[in-house]
Amino acid sequence: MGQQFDAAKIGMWLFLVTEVLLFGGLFVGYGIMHARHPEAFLAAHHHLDKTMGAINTVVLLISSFTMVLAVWAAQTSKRNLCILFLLITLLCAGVFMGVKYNEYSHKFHEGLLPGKYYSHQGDTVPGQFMFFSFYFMMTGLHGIHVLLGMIVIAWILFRTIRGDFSSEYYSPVDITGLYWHLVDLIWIYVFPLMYLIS
Amino acid sequence: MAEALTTHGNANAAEHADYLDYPKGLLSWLTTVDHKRIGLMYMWSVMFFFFVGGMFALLIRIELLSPKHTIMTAEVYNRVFTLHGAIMTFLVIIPAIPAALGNFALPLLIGAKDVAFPRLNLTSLYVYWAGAVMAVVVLVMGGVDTGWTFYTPYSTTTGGGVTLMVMAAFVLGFSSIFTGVNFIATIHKLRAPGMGWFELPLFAWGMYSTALIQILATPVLGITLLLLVMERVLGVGIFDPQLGGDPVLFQHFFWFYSHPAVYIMILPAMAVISEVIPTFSKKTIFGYKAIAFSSVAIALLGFLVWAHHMFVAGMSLFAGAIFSFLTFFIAIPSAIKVFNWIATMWRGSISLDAPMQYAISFLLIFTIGGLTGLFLAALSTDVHLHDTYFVVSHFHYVMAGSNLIALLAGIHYWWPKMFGRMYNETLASIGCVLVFLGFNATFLPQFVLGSRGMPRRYYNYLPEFQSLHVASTIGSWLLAAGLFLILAYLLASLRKPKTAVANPWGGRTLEWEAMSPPTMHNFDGQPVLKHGPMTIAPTAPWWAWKKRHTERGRDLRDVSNEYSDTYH
Amino acid sequence: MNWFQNWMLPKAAATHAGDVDGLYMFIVYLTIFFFFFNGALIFYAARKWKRRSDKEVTPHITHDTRLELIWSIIPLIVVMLIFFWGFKGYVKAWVAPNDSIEIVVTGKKWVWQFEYPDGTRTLNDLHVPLNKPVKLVMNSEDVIHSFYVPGFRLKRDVIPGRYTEMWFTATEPGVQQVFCAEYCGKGHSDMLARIFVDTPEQYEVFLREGDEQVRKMPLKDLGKLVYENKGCATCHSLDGTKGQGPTWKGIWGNVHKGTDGKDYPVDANYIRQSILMPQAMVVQGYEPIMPTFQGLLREREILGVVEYIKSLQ
Amino acid sequence: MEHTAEHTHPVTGPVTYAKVLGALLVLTVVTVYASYLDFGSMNTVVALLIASVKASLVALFFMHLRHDKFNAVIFLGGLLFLAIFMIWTLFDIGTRVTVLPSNLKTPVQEFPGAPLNKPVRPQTGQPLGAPAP
Ligand code: HEA
Ligand code: HEA
Ligand code: HEC
Ligand code: CUA
Ligand SMILES: [Cu+2]
Repeated sequence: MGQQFDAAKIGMWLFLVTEVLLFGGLFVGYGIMHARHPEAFLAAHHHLDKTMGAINTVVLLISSFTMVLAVWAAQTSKRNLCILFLLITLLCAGVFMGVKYNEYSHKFHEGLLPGKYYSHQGDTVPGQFMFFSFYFMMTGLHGIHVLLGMIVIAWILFRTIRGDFSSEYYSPVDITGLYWHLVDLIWIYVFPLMYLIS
Repeated sequence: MAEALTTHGNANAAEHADYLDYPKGLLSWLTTVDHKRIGLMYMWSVMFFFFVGGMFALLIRIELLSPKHTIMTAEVYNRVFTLHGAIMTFLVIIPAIPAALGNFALPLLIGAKDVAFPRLNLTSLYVYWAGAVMAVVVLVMGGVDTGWTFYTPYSTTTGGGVTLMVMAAFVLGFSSIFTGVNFIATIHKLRAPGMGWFELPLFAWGMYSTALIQILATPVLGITLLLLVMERVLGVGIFDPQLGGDPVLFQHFFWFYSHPAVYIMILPAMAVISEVIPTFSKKTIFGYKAIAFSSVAIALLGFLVWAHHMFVAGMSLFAGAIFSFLTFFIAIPSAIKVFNWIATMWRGSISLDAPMQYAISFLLIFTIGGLTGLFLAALSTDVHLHDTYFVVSHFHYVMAGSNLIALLAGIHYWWPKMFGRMYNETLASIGCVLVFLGFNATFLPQFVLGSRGMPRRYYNYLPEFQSLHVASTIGSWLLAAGLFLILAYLLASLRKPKTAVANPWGGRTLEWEAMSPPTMHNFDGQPVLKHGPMTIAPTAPWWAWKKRHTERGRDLRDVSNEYSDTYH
Repeated sequence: MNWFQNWMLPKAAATHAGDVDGLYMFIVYLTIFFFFFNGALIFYAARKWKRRSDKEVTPHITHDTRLELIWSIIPLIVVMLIFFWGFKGYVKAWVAPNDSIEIVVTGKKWVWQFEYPDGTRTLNDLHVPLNKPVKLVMNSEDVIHSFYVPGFRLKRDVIPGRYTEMWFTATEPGVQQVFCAEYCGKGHSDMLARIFVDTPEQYEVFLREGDEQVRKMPLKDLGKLVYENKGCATCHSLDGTKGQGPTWKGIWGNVHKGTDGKDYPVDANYIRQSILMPQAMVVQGYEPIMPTFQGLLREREILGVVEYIKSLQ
Repeated sequence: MEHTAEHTHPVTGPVTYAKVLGALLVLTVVTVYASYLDFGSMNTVVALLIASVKASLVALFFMHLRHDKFNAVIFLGGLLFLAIFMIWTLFDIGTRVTVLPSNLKTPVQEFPGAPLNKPVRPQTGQPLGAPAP
């Protein structure tokens, strides 16, 4: 068992590395385009709502916290606590997606769409559309990861209720946790880069 | 299966039947998690696409028999070379050795029952098939005409199935990542007891280095291709100068993956050669650590040099100098390997069986292929040679010449282990010579063509280039003849009875301790390494093992008894 | 061994090409050397230590640090030599001398357009003087192309949205072939151009009277070319519509009223004056915005415009 | 579950996690607050520094990298290669010199084809309809 558990963990970390590089490529692209058109990016980011971003950051941080508690609960065979924490994690993820939905619909409404669909009126600085290209690509890819995370957590929740895990065997909870923390970790960078440019 | 039962006289069929026979049925193959079966399915898929890509290559060569229209129009030609390049890289050569031979041989070599994540392994195969199906759909829909490099802004403005093709490459990337994750975990966790890092077979070192690249570089290809799709679908602007983007940035993104990817292609080839040469020289590998470390060094250095593909792409002088400088360092570990292999042969007991013939072809061809890389790594000569047939010839020497010949070496080496049958060795020698001569006849003229100024991806060309093109085309037919011959005798051997012995070549790595073909669980019990394969004394018994093509694989216990008795 | 180099490479035709060829041939010989060296070792070993019996015992040799060092350090020295050699040549071909003639090159699917300092434009034919530095400033209108002159050992990508630069001093009179070396679609392999390396006299003639094509062209066609290439089309229409300037259709022989109130018959002299000194007489209803083309149009080209306008009835 | 792991590393408890969460929340407030201050060109650097501290907390505590040397090496390795990607790309992008033809009067426009921008003639960067130079 031990060997299997360790291997699974290594496997997960290797996968997380690929995720880091996947998002990293996007960050590199963002960084270079930002450096090329600083005024456009600065002007465009004012359309984002810092409060919303901050709320989502807090929500994700809390969900990370409850996730790690869920792992701890599984590790110490506290099944009911584990269920509770997983539920809160899911709830937070739901709130996150809700806020995102709200933000997106707001942007759509104003014509702040990516690329050639950008139709916002009254821009003073040219090129603001590119900021939104990155905004949607980065938050979109991140959002997909949140959704996938929710599905996996729901599955883990189901298995916990079924009673699959104990201090003898909790590897799936553990690696799901790792994945979820990475999703949080990426948001920790997306937040200042998107919402807090100055 | 019946045969297996009688041979062993054992009631438990599942335990002792070989993996080819049990369980039976197509479904059992499609749902298997056995690394050997997955490896074989990969191998057949790769061979199929090699055939498809090769047919495109022959079409290219026929078209180039004369300037202008020979058998196709410019539009068709552009699609043909794009599909040739894309199929050969993404569907053939990247999975060829790691996913096909690696899956089959790696767990056996390190004495494991399977890879670390068998189900992930099967997933990777299905992901590969999904990508392959997408590529085939593109092919049927009329193809793409961007070249395998998908340079923007051409690729974002041209019509056709570019988006789907790019998605296919994206999906194939995941298959490659899964294989990489699996191999690293396998090598870390599933080595036979007693097998330290420096007792790992060099094949495993090669696979490990390859997996590093697969994990670190492939995701960047993923995001690059995603950005390309976004550019096409949404017009996000990052690569589009009309929208304030930078088309050359795409090339950085692309080559950050695709340069390391060329080492995804060559490291496994080197891994195979590092197994074949000592076995057929009956001698311990020379400079084990040097070879092992140079594999890792090549993998890591490979990440620092990507922009040597962009010396004339409007890069800054500073960047050009740095990338050129760093590129040259890769020549050192490559040189170390080549000379260590040759030193391994020194004072050995060399038998020129088919795998060894391929290995020697590899050495000669890789020397040319690698050294011609130096023309391209040097700034001033690359300015002249970039995007000419010189580059085409360089990369065929390393991809087709080195990698595929190493693949053939590996297939011939492990064929008896895979299927329990021997191929016709006379035909194998003829095939090897044909491939070697045909290959050089095809691609040597292209060096001259390129140096004289013939650009690549040219449908039409100046009449003065024709004679060399004709020579190259004739060479390609010789090469094709060789490959068809090889395919024929390999397939023919499958109709013979399973008579290969466990260790036909006198190899000294663990896979030869398993039966030919191995059982589902590879070994009876867990093999334990008392002495690393590299530290065993030259008097070790298997130097004296006979090739016994007639005898069905013996019981493992007999083999290991003989092994330990004689040795101690 | 000169035949060998002449077979491998086209004739060097620019100042720095010799250096490139030197390095090129050096690596060629290096490759040939290592091919035969390695080949010889392999075949020697395979013959000398061919397996004679299955009982053969081989010596147990694992490594030799001295040898490892030798075959790391020698290649290291060789490749560093190659790096510096290549770098030197690259830098030399990087910065153009200040006195070079600047020519603006525009690549588009699938033609090359050259614009000379005097505003002359040519398509797919570039004239340069012998032994004078020439700088090409290049830009693309659509996708990436690449300007490749094998005889000069030069190549540089031509990129949309950005200018790239390259320079040379041609040392061989005659014609140099230009290829497009970056894949750009259907016409990629036909996107060719020629560089005519002219002697000073030939170049003089070219500057004064245009290239051979222009010199031989019927006047009317030349006028059309001027209309398309010199920017007349931005202001003057051919179909009677009013642009920023008056149309050219049917004006020949008319009488036009100037802002000074006088009448001007549209004849050869009038057209010549309108081109060279547009402000001297401004047609009523138009702004005096037409720039002068003094020094930008050759005599024969002005005659061409006259003929062309004459033909537009 | 691996026994050795349980004995060598004590299971980190909820109290520690709560402290870490507290720190993360405080840092979030700090970074939002900092975005209203002006550090000149250091703005982004400050924001990224704070983000990195937060990320390290998550990785070290929530992801247990504190006790997991091996996987920490894997993860840092990944970051190293991301850094290589970024820096090596900047070798080019950051050191390019802009080349312009000497007779070009108007500079090349930045977003010639972008939405809400007038289309321009690509070669000279001038808006279409204006007289040629
Ligand atoms: C298997 C794949 C593979 C391998 C292994 C290599 C290996 C190398 N490649 Fe190649 N390369 C490609 C595949 C590969 N390449 C492809 C596909 C392209 C083109 C892609 C495209 O544009 O479509 C390309 C293009 C390419 C370019 C860009 C050319 C251009 O477009 O202008 C360059 C430039 O530096 C280059 C350099 C090198 C170098 C220095 C090595 C080195 O690793 C070689 C090292 C090996 C040796 C040096 C030989 C062994 C040593 C000895 C025998 C000892 C003696 C040695 C010395 C004295 C030095 N390659
Ligand atoms: C693995 C990579 C690989 C391989 C093996 C090959 C193999 C061959 N290639 Fe290819 N080639 C590329 C990768 C490869 N190529 C790439 C990446 C490009 C660039 C594309 C671009 O510009 O975008 C290219 C471009 C390219 C060009 C340049 C086109 C141009 O620029 O206009 C040419 C021209 O001659 C060519 C020819 C050939 C030939 C004759 C072979 C021959 O070696 C093929 C021989 C094979 C067969 C005849 C098939 C027979 C096979 C079987 C019967 C199956 C049996 C199986 C077993 C025995 C295992 N290739
Ligand atoms: C910037 C816009 C512009 C360009 C470019 C331009 N013109 Fe004109 N042109 C005018 C205007 C405005 C007038 C009318 C006012 C005037 O006569 O100056 C005019 C008048 C003329 C006339 C007199 C026509 C008449 O009806 O009386 C001729 C002939 C002429 N241009 C020739 C040329 C030629 C040849 C070129 C190109 C080599 C050229 N123009 C380029 C703006 C332009
Ligand atoms: Cu223009 Cu190729
Ligand atoms: Cu490369």
